[in-house]
Amino acid sequence: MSTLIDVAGVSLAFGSVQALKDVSLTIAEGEITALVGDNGAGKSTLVRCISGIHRPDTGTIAMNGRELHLKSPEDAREQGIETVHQNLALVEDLTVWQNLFLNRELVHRAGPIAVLDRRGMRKQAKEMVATLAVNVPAVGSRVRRLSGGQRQAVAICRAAGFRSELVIMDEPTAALGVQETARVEQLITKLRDDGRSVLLISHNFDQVMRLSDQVWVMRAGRCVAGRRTSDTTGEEIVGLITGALSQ
Amino acid sequence: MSTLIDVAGVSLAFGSVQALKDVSLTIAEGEITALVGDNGAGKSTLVRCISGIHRPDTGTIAMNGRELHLKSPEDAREQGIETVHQNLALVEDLTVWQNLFLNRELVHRAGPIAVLDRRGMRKQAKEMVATLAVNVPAVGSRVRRLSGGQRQAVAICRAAGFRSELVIMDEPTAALGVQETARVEQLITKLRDDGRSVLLISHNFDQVMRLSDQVWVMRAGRCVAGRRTSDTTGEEIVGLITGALSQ
Amino acid sequence: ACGSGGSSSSDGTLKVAAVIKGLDNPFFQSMEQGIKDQAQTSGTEVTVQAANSITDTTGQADKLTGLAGQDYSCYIVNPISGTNLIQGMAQLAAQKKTIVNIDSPVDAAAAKAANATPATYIGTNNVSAGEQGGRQMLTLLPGGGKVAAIGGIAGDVTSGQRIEGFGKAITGKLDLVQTVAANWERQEALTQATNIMRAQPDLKGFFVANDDMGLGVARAVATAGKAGQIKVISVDGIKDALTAVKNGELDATVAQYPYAIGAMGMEACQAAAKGATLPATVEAPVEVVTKANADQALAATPKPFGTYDDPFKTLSGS
Amino acid sequence: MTTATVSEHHARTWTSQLKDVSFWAEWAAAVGLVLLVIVFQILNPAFLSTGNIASMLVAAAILVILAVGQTFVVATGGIDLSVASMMTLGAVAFGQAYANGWGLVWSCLLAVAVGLAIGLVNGFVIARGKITDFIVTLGMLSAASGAALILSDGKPVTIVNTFLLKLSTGGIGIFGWTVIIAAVVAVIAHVLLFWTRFGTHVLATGGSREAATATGINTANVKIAVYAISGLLAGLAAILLIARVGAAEPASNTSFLLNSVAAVVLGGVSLLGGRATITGPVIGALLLTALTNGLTLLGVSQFYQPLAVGFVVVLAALLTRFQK
Amino acid sequence: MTTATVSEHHARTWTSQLKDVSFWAEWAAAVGLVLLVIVFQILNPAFLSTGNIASMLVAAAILVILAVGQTFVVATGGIDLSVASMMTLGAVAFGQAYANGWGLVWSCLLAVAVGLAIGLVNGFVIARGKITDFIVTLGMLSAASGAALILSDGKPVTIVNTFLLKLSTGGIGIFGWTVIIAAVVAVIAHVLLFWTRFGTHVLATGGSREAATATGINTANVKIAVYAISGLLAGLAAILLIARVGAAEPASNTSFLLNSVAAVVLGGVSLLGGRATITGPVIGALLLTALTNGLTLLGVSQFYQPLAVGFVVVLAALLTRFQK
Ligand SMILES: Nc1ncnc2c1ncn2[C@@H]1O[C@H](COP(=O)(O)OP(=O)(O)OP(=O)(O)O)[C@@H](O)[C@H]1O
Ligand SMILES: Nc1ncnc2c1ncn2[C@@H]1O[C@H](COP(=O)(O)OP(=O)(O)OP(=O)(O)O)[C@@H](O)[C@H]1O
Ligand SMILES: O[C@@H]1[C@H](O)[C@H](O)CO[C@H]1O
Ligand SMILES: [Mg+2]
Ligand SMILES: [Mg+2]
Repeated sequence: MSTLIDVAGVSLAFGSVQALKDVSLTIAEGEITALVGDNGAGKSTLVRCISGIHRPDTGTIAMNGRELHLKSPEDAREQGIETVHQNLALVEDLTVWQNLFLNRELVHRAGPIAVLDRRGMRKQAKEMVATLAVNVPAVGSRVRRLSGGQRQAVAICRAAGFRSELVIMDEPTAALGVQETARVEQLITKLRDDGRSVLLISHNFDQVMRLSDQVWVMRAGRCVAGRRTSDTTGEEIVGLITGALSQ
Repeated sequence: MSTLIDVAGVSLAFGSVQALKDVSLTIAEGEITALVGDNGAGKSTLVRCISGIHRPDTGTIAMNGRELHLKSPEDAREQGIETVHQNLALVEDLTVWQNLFLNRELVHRAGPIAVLDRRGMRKQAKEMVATLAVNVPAVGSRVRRLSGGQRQAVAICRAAGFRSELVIMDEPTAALGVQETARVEQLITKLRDDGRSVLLISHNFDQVMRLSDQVWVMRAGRCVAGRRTSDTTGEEIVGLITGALSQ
Repeated sequence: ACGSGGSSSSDGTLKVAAVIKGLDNPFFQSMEQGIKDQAQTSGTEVTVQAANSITDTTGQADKLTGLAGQDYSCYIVNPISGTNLIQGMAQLAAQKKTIVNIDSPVDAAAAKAANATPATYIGTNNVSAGEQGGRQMLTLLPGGGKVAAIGGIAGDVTSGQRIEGFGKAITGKLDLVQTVAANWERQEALTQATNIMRAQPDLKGFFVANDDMGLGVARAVATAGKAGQIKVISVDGIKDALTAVKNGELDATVAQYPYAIGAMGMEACQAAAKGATLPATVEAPVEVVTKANADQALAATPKPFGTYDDPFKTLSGS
Repeated sequence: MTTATVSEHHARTWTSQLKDVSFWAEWAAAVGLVLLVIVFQILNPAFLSTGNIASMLVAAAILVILAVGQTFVVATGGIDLSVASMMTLGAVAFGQAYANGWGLVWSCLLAVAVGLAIGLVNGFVIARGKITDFIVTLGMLSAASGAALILSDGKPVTIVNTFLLKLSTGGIGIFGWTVIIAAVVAVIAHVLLFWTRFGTHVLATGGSREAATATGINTANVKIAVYAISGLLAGLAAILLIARVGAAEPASNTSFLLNSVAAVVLGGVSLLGGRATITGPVIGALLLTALTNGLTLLGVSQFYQPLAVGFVVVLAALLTRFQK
Repeated sequence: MTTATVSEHHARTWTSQLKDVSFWAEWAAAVGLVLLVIVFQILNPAFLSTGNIASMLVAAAILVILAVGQTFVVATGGIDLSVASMMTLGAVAFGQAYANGWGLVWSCLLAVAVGLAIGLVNGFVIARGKITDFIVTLGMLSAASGAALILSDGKPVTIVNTFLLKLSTGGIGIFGWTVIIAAVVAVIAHVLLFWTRFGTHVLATGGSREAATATGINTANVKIAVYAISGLLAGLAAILLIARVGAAEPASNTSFLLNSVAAVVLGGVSLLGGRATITGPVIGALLLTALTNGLTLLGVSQFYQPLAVGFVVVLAALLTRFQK
């Protein structure tokens, strides 16, 4: 497997909080890579670096061997990186379909004029949501009115729904019910089967062990270990996370 | 065990969405009661009714046999009901200690004048947080700067930290790491041991089966079944949630 | 009271500070022009400051207090209200500086209480300006009828006095059916005049508290197709209004001469510096300009076209 | 059957819409306007005469245009306190150009260009300098009026031009040309807001700047664009103002500022951003204009007018109280 | 050792504070004021004469009091557009009472009571009627000025009272009595905001009304209370205004409105609510006052002053740009 993303020596501080300390890890093409660690270990911060929200203080992030200089999330999306953020990043006052197609809107084009294809977007949105959610929310209703899990489903649909090379999911199933979790896990496997890469952040070890090909462990801002999933056990991972074991 | 909370025939609609349909269930004193169900089943809505945020359209909620007429969350807190909401309900711009003591502030009193005991609150807050979180956030830092799990820990501390009869936790461990989850589970058990009652909403069946004494199942706004945990299995619960099995 | 502290600055030139009303009305530009032109004739150094708007009472007070600490020997003040500059004036009086009050009078009782009575007051009598407008309206509407008045900001004293004078002059002969406030704004006056013409289809005339608004009203009348049928008279005598009178868009304007007022204010300072005793009150000239004398007025503007009594000419010896 | 699908089904039926409170909230300004019209019409039958309707519409045209610009800004969670001063400066620039023989077309273009330029400056300072909208546009309010005073030397310029005269007096039926211009602006704005990607991005920026940024929307550019729109429309409004009063003046026009924001809020647009309509603010502007017109028509004393205006504004807002 | 504990440790050391951008943001208004003072002092040495300092402080006193009231409102995410009109109405009520022989004490109490009453009405309509703050206080701005006009019949009442005269001219050293009153108000407000439960609840309400409600805080009452405070302080400011201008007038005092909000925002208080200081707005008010004073002192032409004010306001805000 060739390396898709290569994070090398990334550090980032917020004021006096050093959230990332010299983090290096790789994401292989066509694999599911898991990232685990305690609360506050720096996982989401690393995700935000890869998806263009934060810029590292030092260190580099390369994709397919070429160094990325992500100045904004727009850059990351253009490179084919889609993200489901932990805080969801949905616009509460927009409808489900508007959120799904945000900055990816379908348009009818007539010369220089591009008019939104509202009907087309509604229709596609309905199909996308139906594959994931059990209690399907109306795609015309505002996100503000959805339950915790319904929102999560919308965010996942958005990230998976578009042709992208890497899909990052920051605790995608945290708010999901059994059935929905199963569907998302299916979706993640399907993404890999389609040849796309997935970076999965999860506190659920069963899930990590079941789905992932590679696991990276973070502790207090550092990436302290990496294992092939097939070569490790849940216990070892827990030991690495807590620091009871070391590299 | 005597009944602490008795929810009888509660219905609630948001515009044309019927979120709760004739829900009846009980919470016994000194027990851990679990509430499970798919995303959008109505669990959080029911919690918001019991904690005084929503008022049911019809039906009653009684505590110790006396009907409650909760007009606001303040009423609920006065009755001894503390809640960890799914959306956390922390004030991002306030510090950790301010959030912990919100509307429960410690004061130095001098006649009619009551001045905040900032130092006392800081000190106690530090102790409270240390019991739950692994990467302890500074109690003086604003909640805005905390990671997902750190926030969750703060919210749980707040609900558990004060003398209350019923602690409601809406998916308390969803964002938590392994160690933190273990600590919260300990805390929940300890609450029961102290004779307090807990209402636990969770999508984690292992957790539910391990901790709870009684399980209620919701589906599409209805409470479709109730079981003593000792008399049921994870498979039965899943069947009830999906509707494969019925009451 | 004072008027004796006419000390000059070290190098011998007289230094004068003036605080006048608003910025956004040409009326005050003429006033400033008068002050400056007169200062130039005798090499007087002058600073002119103005409030941000015609309602900025405290802002104007701040400007006077800002200037009060400096070494000017004479202060020309045109207060927005009767009392808003009292505090600064008290400061000046305590330093024995000369205060010359122009255009709008300082409230006499308040000035006395603060021990800061100005050396002289030069300005138009707004009630009488209104009366002159009223008399002119009577000659335009000999057959009687309904008229309406459009004022500045509701509650503004100058505007109130003009309308009061107008009302006095027409009582018993014309019917003043409505008074509205148009904030000294041309657009607002236009809108309100349009509304009034709807409410009073048989209206015969408008009296407007200043020219800027008067031009808006004249436009409303023209747009409604009632030019000539409804008479419009306003107050001030700014250049555009004089032109409008000449062209028949405006029927008359009661012209005051801010230029003369400003110039006389400066003369008063110069006279005081020479140790002269100033007269307590000097009434500034007011002339009714109609089509008949519009050319004359235009030719002379910003100076008055008629002759007027200027007691300071002799006092300052210029 | 899930609860949510039920909702979508319902949304289609007309009767259930009437029962939905949020339906009323969206149309609160319209309901308020209708009530106001009924009351005034009962008290004075001249209110709904075609003549009076025509003049109310003309009087509202400038406010409508400013309110539309303000709507875009407010939809992003901003506020443009400089609308009125941009209009003033645009008007003064027109006046100077016209007086210097630039001719009508170039003078008009200059007015619009000046508005646009100032709007761009506002947007640029806000978006790139990361300074609160309120402060930047408050500063610009002051700076633009200062510039207008300097440019005009504080004096009005009378503009005599037959084309502008026709613009302000002619029209089709009861609709004056300026009214038609305002209507066209409103329609274009509506299409822009609801039928283009840009419009969606405006609402997303206002709804959650963080979320919009995370989906790759360049929210800084969106901010700059909405202030540019507001400036451009203020420049257009300047031309209408000159046509209306026949002069270019450095007047402060403060009432236009407060009224433009009031029209937007009465129109049900949230000052927090993220939710907006164009019809709402347009109706809000009509409501405010009808209010002054009606009160004067009824001969309400000048001292009682502000009291009545305050009262009606709050009452009309009461109708929007069901809005989330 | 966890990252977070490191941060807390750092917060104690002075040098690291100086490196922290948010430290500078909190003190931006102060830095702006110091820079302004230095520039003016270089250009005109009379600027820092004790006489001029004293008169600047006196000129700032009313604005400081209004800005403190506005701060409480803004801290809850609201805005009080009626501060200036409440002050006007309070002043007019004072004038009428005094003219009718109520005597000084009762007239003062009336002014404060009127402000308090209107503030309560604002708060009540906003909190219970669930109407946007902006619209309610905009309506009140209009209604209160109307009431002031009606009550006074549009005429100012000259108040000649030696006590008030002393209040406005006397003092201790370079601190006039009104300055001392404003300082006392600011200190009390600071204690209220940071050392009482009420203050915490104000910030919580502004930070997240939902979260505050969930912890049982009665946010409606908090809203009512902050508007009451703003009204009460406007009533107090009315007395100072009368002392300053020597009369009770129905003037609109609009500049106080915009300046009070500007002082608050320059002071680093977020208009979104939830974060506030008292020192910030106080320094903001001083900055705005020093600005006009300095420009006048330098003899900057009246036409250039608004331009300069706009410029400096934006520049000062630039200093707060690091604030989150
Ligand atoms: N914007 C910020 N400002 C200051 N500190 C921050 C900021 N964002 C994150 N941090 C801090 O950085 C550290 C890492 O946070 P991060 O959100 O990356 O953790 P995480 O591994 O995703 O944890 P969780 O599992 O709880 O989501 C935490 O201590 C957090 O408080
Ligand atoms: N304020 C609201 N307005 C409209 N609909 C709402 C509102 N709150 C909840 N709903 C709807 O009510 C239903 C139940 O929502 P609720 O949040 O109670 O689900 P839940 O069981 O907690 O789900 P989850 O496990 O995803 O948190 C959902 O369909 C949701 O869309
Ligand atoms: O006398 C002046 C002018 O009439 C001006 O138009 C308004 O203010 C008054 O003081
Ligand atoms: Mg995280
Ligand atoms: Mg839920």
